Amino acid sequence: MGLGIVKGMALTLRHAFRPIITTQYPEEKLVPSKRIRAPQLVWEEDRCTVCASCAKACPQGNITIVSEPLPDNKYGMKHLEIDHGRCMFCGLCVEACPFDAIHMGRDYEQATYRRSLLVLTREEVRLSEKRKASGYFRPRFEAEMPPQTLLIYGEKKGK
Amino acid sequence: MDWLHWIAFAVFIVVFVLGMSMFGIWLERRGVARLQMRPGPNRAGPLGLLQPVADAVKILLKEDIVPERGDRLLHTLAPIVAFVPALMVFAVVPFWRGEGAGLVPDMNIGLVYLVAISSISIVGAFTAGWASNNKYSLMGAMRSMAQMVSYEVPLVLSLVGVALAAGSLSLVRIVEAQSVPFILLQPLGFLVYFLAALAELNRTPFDLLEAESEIVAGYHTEYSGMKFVMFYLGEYTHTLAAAAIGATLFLGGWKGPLLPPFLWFLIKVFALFVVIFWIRGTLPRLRVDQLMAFAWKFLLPLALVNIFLVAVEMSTQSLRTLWVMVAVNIVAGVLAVYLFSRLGRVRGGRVAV
Amino acid sequence: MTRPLAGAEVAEGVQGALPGAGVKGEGGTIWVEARDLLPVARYLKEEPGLAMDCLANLTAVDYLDHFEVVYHLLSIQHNHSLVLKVRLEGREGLGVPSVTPLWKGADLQEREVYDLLGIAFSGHPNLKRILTWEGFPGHALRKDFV
Amino acid sequence: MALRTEPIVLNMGPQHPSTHGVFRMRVTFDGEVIVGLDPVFGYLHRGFDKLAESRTYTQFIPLTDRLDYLASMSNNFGYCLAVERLAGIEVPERAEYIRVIMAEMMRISSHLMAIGFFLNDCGAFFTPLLYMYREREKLLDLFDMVSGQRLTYNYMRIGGVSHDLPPEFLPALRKFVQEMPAFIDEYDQLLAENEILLARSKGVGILPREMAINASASGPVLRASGVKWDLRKKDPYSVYPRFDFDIPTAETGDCYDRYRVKVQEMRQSLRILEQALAQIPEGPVRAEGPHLVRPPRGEVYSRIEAPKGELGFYIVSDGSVAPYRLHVRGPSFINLTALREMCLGWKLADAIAILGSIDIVMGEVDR
Repeated sequence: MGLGIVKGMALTLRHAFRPIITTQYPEEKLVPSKRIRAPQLVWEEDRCTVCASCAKACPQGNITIVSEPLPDNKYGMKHLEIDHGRCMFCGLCVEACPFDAIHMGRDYEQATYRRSLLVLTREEVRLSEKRKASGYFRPRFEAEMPPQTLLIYGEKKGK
Repeated sequence: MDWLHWIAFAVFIVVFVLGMSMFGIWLERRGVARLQMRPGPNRAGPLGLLQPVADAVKILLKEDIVPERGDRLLHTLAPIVAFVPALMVFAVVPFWRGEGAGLVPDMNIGLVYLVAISSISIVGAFTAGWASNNKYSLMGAMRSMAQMVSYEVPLVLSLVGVALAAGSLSLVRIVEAQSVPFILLQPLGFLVYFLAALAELNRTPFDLLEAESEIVAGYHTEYSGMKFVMFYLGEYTHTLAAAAIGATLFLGGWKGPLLPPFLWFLIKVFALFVVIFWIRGTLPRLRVDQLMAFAWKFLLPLALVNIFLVAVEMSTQSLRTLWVMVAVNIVAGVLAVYLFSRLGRVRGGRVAV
Repeated sequence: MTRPLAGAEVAEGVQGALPGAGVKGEGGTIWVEARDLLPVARYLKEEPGLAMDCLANLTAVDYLDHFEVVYHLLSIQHNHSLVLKVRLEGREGLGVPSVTPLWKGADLQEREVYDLLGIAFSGHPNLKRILTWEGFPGHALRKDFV
Repeated sequence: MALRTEPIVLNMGPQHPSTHGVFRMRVTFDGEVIVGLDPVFGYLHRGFDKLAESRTYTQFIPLTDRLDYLASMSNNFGYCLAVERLAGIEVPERAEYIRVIMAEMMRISSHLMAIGFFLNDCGAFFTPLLYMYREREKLLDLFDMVSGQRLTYNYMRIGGVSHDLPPEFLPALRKFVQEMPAFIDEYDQLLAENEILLARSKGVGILPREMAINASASGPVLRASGVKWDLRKKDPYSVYPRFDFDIPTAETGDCYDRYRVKVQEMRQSLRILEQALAQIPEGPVRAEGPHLVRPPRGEVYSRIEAPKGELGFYIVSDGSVAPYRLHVRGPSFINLTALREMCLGWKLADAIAILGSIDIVMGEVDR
């Protein structure tokens, strides 16, 4: 009668002697994928030609770009605003940009206390030491990112 | 002189039992976590030992909500009625060898007292469900009545077997009579006792009372704050009480070779406690009508067979030698379990609507 | 491979069985008049050669001047499929007989088309809004709905 | 004089521990027995069909991730396949293989969730679910490696896939495919002969064969009722004809059969993955073509075998960059048609078990 139950109990007992596989988040952290689409966009000023193809590609229309004519018939960026609150980080803008000027970010700890803080302007979105770019559609960044921790190899936390 | 002993021991019981149930909460949360390959609480205090204390403090700060059209008086009374019997059960349990081993360990109607006290908590659960004016709680209350009442019968009958074998109702006598722990002598009796106790505590696989996935939290859906702690702590104290009674009646209480008697008692209690949460970490839940069928069609006949076996052995001199009894009982137990599992169909089914 | 049936071929079969039914075959689709929908559908379901026992998908499209209710029928036995369409003129007071008596799978899908496009299915056991709340003004999927 | 009892009407949902999201059932009880059940939908309705009309074909792809958010690769696959059939775009070989690999990995991950939560509804206190989460975690790591996200992948594009597989993907997947059967055997040891699970699910919530077809159920629900119907075999798409696998079915169509069919389907998916890993060619992963797809006028109804059943996309195009009309045929939505007949006469606990065994995801039900 109870054979099935006994076999099940034996299995759970066997699990008690297996290593713990959960990661203690703040102390131990996993290294994310090299192509991580973190909730963060990064903008490279010197590559951007203000063509706004990223704004057109966005399904939500979160990127507002205003350009202004510069003296020697060049175009300069007057105003850039990316609303990270409405953005779903699908990466279509990164894919659509012809000059590889906008990238997905790497850092996933982006919580803020006010929704208005999520609307980032030009200064806050710039590529910098603190705000690195992820390897999504950018092989040059993908090369420099650390290898991902994979549970399939039993890795529990980043090396 | 007696008064002093009683007061001192009453305080000891309250402190010891509440301390042990807090430890039990921590042990269960880490134990079930270990079964699921996760560490369990490890933030509050070393190894998470202060987690139950942290929970208690948090819950005490929570607002104590009483449902608007619920019955305020009954809503407050219910947790008390559900919690206090769990402490009263420890009055008759002998903690260690010798004279002052418990509040009234040598009470000559120990078993009858145990059975009487343990059926009071049903009233608490039912009043809680009824007073909460919430459909889920009402469902929980109805189920609690049906379940606990129908599991009293096999529980009591399994204790009869023990009383027969020990020849006395007093727990101290029972422990002394166990030269061979009764679990070997009456495996069937222990099985019936253990399953009926699980149902009495409404632990998995019989945890219909607060079946999270069905009726949200059963009879204590509408409880928060201090009252909820009474239920939560009450549930663990009841589990410890059932483990303590099981250890005393079937595993030989404080009897044991090398270690001091009190330590043996603790080891046996927590051994049963570990089995209880090991079951909780594995098995799914039975349905209400299967639960009832299980009690009346499976546990009750087994309890009767057990009593019959013990009675026959006690009365006939030739079978008195212990090891023969142990062998006969184990074989008879396995046979009875196999026979009845073939006989009773637990599935139950669809009502034509 | 699920074989899509030719609309014209099936239309002849239907004409043969139900003379005078407003049926027209065109490419992989069979157009049916709203009033003959039930008899034609019953024929398609019960005819052994066709045995369309499963209504895979039911939806409707708003073409501004007229509406189209689209039924994708499927036969599990013969593994062939057919598209059945009903054309409804105008924009108000549109009605189509419900096919729930034939295919129970139409029940929720008809309620959804009623809710989002405002096409009433006469004979439906419980024609209520399904995806929007009861007091929702208008029908969301209509082209003129802002 | 019979005791006068009144039926009690209980609203289970939309906020209920085991209604798998915001699904509500107005259940009428006579004691514990269900005498009436009326499902209520719409709490997660986001208007997919309307959204599609104001987005280009490529912009709609990230939205399809949010349909059945536990199987977003299959949603991408179904949508991209429909648009490719409409626009007549040829997909390169390697992209076809990558898509099949992703779809089968998604099927295993979705079935693991389905069985885990079914056990949770039957009362097993999270243990089977957490064991199955461990395997799903390995799959999510692989999806994260390929697409950058763990749940909403937005990985497939019209004409192929967005990225090629990174070098360390295939060895990791091979290791997973070798280890997984042992874990599935472990689940069987824990659950297959568990007497309590048998008592709770054998013969409960039976969906007879005729009603299953008539209520146009699909996927494991249909196959558990004894209908051998799987679009990967009956109406093959992509490179499925090149793989040899079989379609598990069962007879009675009760909760236990639906659970068993899902377990065997996981084993078949592993077989497909093995063959796909052996045969995957080199080459481009995306067809040449404009970023802005503009299919000719016309309409298409294309369906794939998503983990939950037949996921269909009916797209009407008027030649512009955005679809004129797009209707998503969600398998979970249609599988709920027969819920009322399956639950009548059973008890409260069975209704939860039956709903768990049908395995619905509200994103796909309410669209």
